[in-house]
Amino acid sequence: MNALAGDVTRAPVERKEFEVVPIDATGIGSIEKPLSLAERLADNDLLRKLAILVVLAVVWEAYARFLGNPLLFPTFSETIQTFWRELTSGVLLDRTGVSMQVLLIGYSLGLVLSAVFTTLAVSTRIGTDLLTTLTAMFNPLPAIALLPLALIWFGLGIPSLVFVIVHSVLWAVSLNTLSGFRSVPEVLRMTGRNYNLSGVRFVMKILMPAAFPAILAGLKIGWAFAWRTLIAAELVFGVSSRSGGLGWYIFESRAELETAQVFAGLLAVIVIGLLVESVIFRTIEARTLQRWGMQR
Amino acid sequence: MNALAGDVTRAPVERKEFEVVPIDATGIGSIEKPLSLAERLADNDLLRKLAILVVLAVVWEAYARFLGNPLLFPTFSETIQTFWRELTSGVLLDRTGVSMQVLLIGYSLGLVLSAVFTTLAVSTRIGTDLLTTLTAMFNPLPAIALLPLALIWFGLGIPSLVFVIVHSVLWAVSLNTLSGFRSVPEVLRMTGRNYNLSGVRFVMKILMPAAFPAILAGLKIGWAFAWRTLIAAELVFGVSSRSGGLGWYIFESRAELETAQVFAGLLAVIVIGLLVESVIFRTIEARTLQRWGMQR
Amino acid sequence: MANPGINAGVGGGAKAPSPILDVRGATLQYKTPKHLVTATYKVDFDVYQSDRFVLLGPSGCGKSTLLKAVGGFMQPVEGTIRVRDRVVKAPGPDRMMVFQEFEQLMPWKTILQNVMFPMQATKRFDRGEIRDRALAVLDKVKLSKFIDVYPHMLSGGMKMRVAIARAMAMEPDILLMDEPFAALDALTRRKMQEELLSLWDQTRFTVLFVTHSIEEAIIVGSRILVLSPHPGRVRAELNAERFTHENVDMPEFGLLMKRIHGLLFEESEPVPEPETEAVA
Amino acid sequence: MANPGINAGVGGGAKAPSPILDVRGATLQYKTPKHLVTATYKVDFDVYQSDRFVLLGPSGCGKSTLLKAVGGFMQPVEGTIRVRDRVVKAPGPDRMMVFQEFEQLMPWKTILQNVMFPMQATKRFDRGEIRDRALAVLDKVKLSKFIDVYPHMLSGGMKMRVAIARAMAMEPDILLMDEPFAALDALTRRKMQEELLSLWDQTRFTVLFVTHSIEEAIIVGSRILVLSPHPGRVRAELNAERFTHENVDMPEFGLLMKRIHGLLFEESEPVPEPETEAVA
Amino acid sequence: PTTASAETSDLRIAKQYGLGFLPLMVMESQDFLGKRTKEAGLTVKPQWLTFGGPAAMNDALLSRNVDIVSNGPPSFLVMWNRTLNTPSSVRAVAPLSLLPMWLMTRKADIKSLDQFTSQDRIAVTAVKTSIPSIIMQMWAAKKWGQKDYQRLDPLTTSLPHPDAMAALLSKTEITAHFASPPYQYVELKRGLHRVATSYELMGAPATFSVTYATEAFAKENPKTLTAFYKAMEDSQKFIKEHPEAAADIYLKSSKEGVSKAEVLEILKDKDVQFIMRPRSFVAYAKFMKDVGTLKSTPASWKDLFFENAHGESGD
Ligand SMILES: Nc1ncnc2c1ncn2[C@@H]1O[C@H](COP(=O)(O)OP(=O)(O)OP(=O)(O)O)[C@@H](O)[C@H]1O
Ligand SMILES: Nc1ncnc2c1ncn2[C@@H]1O[C@H](COP(=O)(O)OP(=O)(O)OP(=O)(O)O)[C@@H](O)[C@H]1O
Ligand SMILES: [Mg+2]
Ligand SMILES: [Mg+2]
Repeated sequence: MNALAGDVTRAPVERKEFEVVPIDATGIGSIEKPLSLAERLADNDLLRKLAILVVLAVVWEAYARFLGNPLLFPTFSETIQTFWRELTSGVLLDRTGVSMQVLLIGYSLGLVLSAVFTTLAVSTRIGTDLLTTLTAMFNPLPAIALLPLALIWFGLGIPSLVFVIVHSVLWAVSLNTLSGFRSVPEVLRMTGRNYNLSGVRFVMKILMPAAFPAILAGLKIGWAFAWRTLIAAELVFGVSSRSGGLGWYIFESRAELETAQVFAGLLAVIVIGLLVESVIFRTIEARTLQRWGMQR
Repeated sequence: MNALAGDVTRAPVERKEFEVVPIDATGIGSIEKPLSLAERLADNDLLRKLAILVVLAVVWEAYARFLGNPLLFPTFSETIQTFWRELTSGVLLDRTGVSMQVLLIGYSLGLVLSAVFTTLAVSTRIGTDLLTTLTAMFNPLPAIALLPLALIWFGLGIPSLVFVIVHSVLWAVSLNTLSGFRSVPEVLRMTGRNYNLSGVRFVMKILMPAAFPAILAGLKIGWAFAWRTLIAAELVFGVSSRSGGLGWYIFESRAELETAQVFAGLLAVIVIGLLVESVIFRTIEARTLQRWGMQR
Repeated sequence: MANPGINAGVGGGAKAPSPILDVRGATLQYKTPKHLVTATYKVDFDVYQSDRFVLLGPSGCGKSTLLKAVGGFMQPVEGTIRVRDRVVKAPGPDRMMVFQEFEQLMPWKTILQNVMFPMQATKRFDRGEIRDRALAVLDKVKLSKFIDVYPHMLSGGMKMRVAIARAMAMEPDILLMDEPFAALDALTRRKMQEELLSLWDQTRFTVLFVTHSIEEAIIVGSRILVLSPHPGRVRAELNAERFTHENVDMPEFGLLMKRIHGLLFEESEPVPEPETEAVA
Repeated sequence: MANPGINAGVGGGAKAPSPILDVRGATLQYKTPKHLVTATYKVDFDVYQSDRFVLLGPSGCGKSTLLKAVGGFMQPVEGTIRVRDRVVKAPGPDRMMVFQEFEQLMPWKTILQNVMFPMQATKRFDRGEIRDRALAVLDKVKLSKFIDVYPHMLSGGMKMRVAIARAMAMEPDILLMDEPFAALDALTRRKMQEELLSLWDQTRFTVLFVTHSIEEAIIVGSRILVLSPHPGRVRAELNAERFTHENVDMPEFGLLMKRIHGLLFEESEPVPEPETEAVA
Repeated sequence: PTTASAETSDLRIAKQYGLGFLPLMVMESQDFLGKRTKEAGLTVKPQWLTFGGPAAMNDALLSRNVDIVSNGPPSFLVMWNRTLNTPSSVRAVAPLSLLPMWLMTRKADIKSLDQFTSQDRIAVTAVKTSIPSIIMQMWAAKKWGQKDYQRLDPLTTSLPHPDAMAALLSKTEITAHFASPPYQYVELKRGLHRVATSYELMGAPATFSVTYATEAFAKENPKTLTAFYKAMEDSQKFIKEHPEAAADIYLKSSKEGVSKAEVLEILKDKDVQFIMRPRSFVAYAKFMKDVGTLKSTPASWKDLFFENAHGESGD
């Protein structure tokens, strides 16, 4: 049947039996293949990502020069120069500070609400229905849909922005969390219930850590959408002049056709995104998922 | 030590041994506890969700009446009337049709790209780095950041809208898919590699189905954000004559202070969201995750 | 009641104290979208204080399912399950479970934390005492060197030892064990069996033990419920109090093994075809 | 080479044909962020055509790790692993693995699809033939009634039988089995062992079999590699060709069992403390 | 892809919402452009695009996705100044309208702009960059000195006109709205009162919206541009002569919660003019240069316009 299968007529090879004392295994910790320099460099996460960033920057510069339309698409070097100028002049830091503050409030509030919602959702069936229905309804709604309610409830300014950010974070995180919760192994669930855990404690002590890979993915998406929403919302919702954040900075620069400033603002968004991803989320991953063997 | 632990001095209760012929077990399939009517009603998914929707509608109506400010927040009944009028006049259907078309193209393209990206990402380490870096960079970027490139590459109109939607879908879905891939059990991975699966085939035949819960969550989020982006983007990219989609309809109605029409437009978004969730995604879930025991 | 033959058997020990666990005509089913799978059918048995009660039966006969029902994770579609005269409605730490699957350990907790967790969660022990208890029980299963390691770094057998240590540390009223030693190597398995028996000697807790090894059933159990193949029904209930590791070579031990083997696998009487599956 | 004592032993069968699998001084390590865990240390052994080679050792001694390395999933930090004189670099269907974990089944495929999958994926068999082969092998493991069911609806033991059926259907050059029968009940286990032996009788494939049951090692194996406790090192290599189920009651069988037990658990000679862990 | 002899057959014109863009609506519906281009011996198929805001329109112009756009003078001036001496330099073709914007409030006691306190919020379409913002800055600079031109900025808040009107009428924290037609008329009807008009604050009537194109386009399509200029004259004349028809055209493409009578009333307002004469461009430019938004000012308003318009008496 199988070309490589053994010769049917032949018995296994005859060999003598033997017994030995297991060899000495002290100091075995030192056995490690040394890595070449190239391997060690390639092993460095930061270095590899930096290389990617450099390549992207070069592509940007080259393409922008080829286009030669700085009002529409400035070069990387021009953007960096502007970025640096605006950074050192303090403008960019100020604006980013304002945005970050709003963002953090909205993000944390969104997470808290999402925790409450998903806890309700896994505890009762009506909770599940409620969450899936609300998510399906509100998730596709753009921020302007909330404008009237925001105006009535919170007026203008930061509370309204926070409200919109909560809207953008809540559903994305809840959706991921719920789907994570639902794929927690049955045995682990049963273990938790065996210890009389239920309701909030069950969620906190069993479901949350067990579903952490999905939750973390949700947190990342939520974070990204909080940014997007904030920048869009600053335009829709009234910034009262001085208090504008990065979104307003970008809008203003656009209105003044300071395209390099627009891109400097976007660069700020990107830089923060990269920092958050490679510092905060990476650290969380290394401390949790990778340590627990829940992620390769 | 333990109050309920056995009496140390007492031996187990003595009992006689016995053997019996196992009782006849033919026709055991019929043993089923009959459900009460209430239980059966509560068991109906659609019915429960409908009940939730009715409650939400009542709350909306009551709150809007209490506010008495139809310019800002119309009642549910007024919205429904407008919705019906606009639906029967064909306007809403037309507009929705335009939006859906763009949406579907963008969404599918986003999924295809995301599949390509994540396949590359799991196949090579540089691919992983590239995807995580790009995601961290582009995910928080609002659509206006892409405007110049979209205009240069695709001009005005549908291709640009598609481009922006791809941007909104791609990163969210990729992020979820990648995190799903990474938490596929090691044994399953090894099984696949044992069968000489690698590259695309490995992703298609092992990782995709194994990570399906996370992927599905990503698809849902991607869908929602495609909607949000489309509605925002229609304003940015303008429309030629009367060809606008739902986003433009909402904008127009807003400019004309037809608040009820704005809400009718939003209602259309909600209705489609609910339909997609409870028909398409629900069916997919029932056919896959629930059948495979990968979700409760 | 449903099966007079069984009642006759149980009635033998006249004026016995009331049982801790009373399973009466329990039919357990899984509802799947397409099928209705009956795992056990009208099973009766009683477990008394300090019993080492073994559920023995071939693969797929519903042992795990029965254990889950006692644990409170499933409700019988017919019949009742009572613990100390109260109908079982939900899981609780008075019935600690050790599952067959390795996933029962929490990957995000170290071995020590895993063992400490149920004690902390249920608050059944003093805060100060918990760590020492956990260390002691981990020492018993020979994992003292691995207390700060995460489960994914252990071999399969070691994971199972952690799960057993965790349940033992809780000193539950009834310990429910689902083939806990199946993944252990011969020596560790024997050690664990002895450990269980010696722990039992100290506190005489009640244990409901699932296994498919006849030898293990006889060594560990004081009373053995033999189940028929799928769907699981009562085939016999036997005493095995006398046998431990020391008398594995006694002729009676061999005889009992042979008898159980016969009960399990030789269809001496014409039994109606048991594998009837209803397609819903 | 690293250990002259072992070379002397292997050298015994002079002018033997070249081995299919040649493991030489294999040291296998896990790198964790904090620890460097050595699973096996300088292990040598050869597997020849048609061997039923058993890796036997206590829990955590590195049996699974060694099997993974042969499977091509890990590279030794020291030493080499060769299959048919080619250094093992990657996994392949010439070395089919059956793992210890239930998760190896694909939850999204029915039992039949699971068994058919590797045959389809590797294109080692004709399209038309695949289904029949799968049905035949499923019949052998007594799962014909469950072919259209999804894995999550099976009991643990049944899942394992599916995994075994799947690997057997592929007729690989070397079958790598990691405690495949550990979760099976006594009868099924025996049946599976017999099945394996009878299949071997038909095609004389080569199998590398991990177990911690001495009895199973002797019954299944033609040659047994006994490993020391953690980290796994070679303790002995023994012949067991003569023994099958039929002669379990022979005195020689019992003697061999006793001998292996001694090798495994009695530290007759003063062996240096083996549990040295290096903290990186 | 056109040469001087073969001008583009695909003219893409971008318009916006609002009464200020009425001439373009009329031009589209009466096909004045088609008639004028045919006269010039061209076959032009105009393509009308609508945008939600000015920035996107500028981007579309820069990327050559539209040929002629319409915007407020400040947006145009920024564009003109930033593209000066570049391949994409722009100039204005023709003004569209001369409209006053009104500062409306629901606070009965406020009679002038300086009576707003820090408790008040004035809604403008875009803080700092929109026409009303700049007008208020100009007024503040005149009243309190150039240094203090931003004194009123903290009171402003950006909200699109419809939302601002809804907010104002709903008695939220918005107490005033610098509205454009027709919103201001609706608000007047709803009992709000006018604090000031843009004309008063600026000291002169000012152009509300203007069309512009790139010099490159003008060079390649001189006849088309002239035809467009003439079509604009036609449209403005049509509005003057047939206000009823113009009102119908307006209502067909946009309702904005007003009736035909109301539109007619607006069209008859003496402040509302659809004329080819550019007004207050230099004043805008000077102020914007003073506050640093522009880097240079035009020597004359004619620097801002293509030759077609140079016959007017602008300022
Ligand atoms: N979740 C489930 N859904 C549907 N059927 C199930 C499910 N779990 C188990 N079954 C079925 O119930 C029956 C009994 O399963 P159970 O796991 O209780 O067997 P077991 O006696 O524990 O077997 P083993 O010794 O192999 O673990 C089997 O026929 C199995 O197919
Ligand atoms: N992924 C891992 N990371 C770190 N250490 C590991 C990992 N897997 C196993 N080990 C360690 O390697 C050693 C050998 O493990 P292995 O799984 O090979 O043992 P085994 O002989 O198969 O045991 P068992 O019979 O219990 O399955 C153990 O000390 C274990 O702690
Ligand atoms: Mg079981
Ligand atoms: Mg192992």
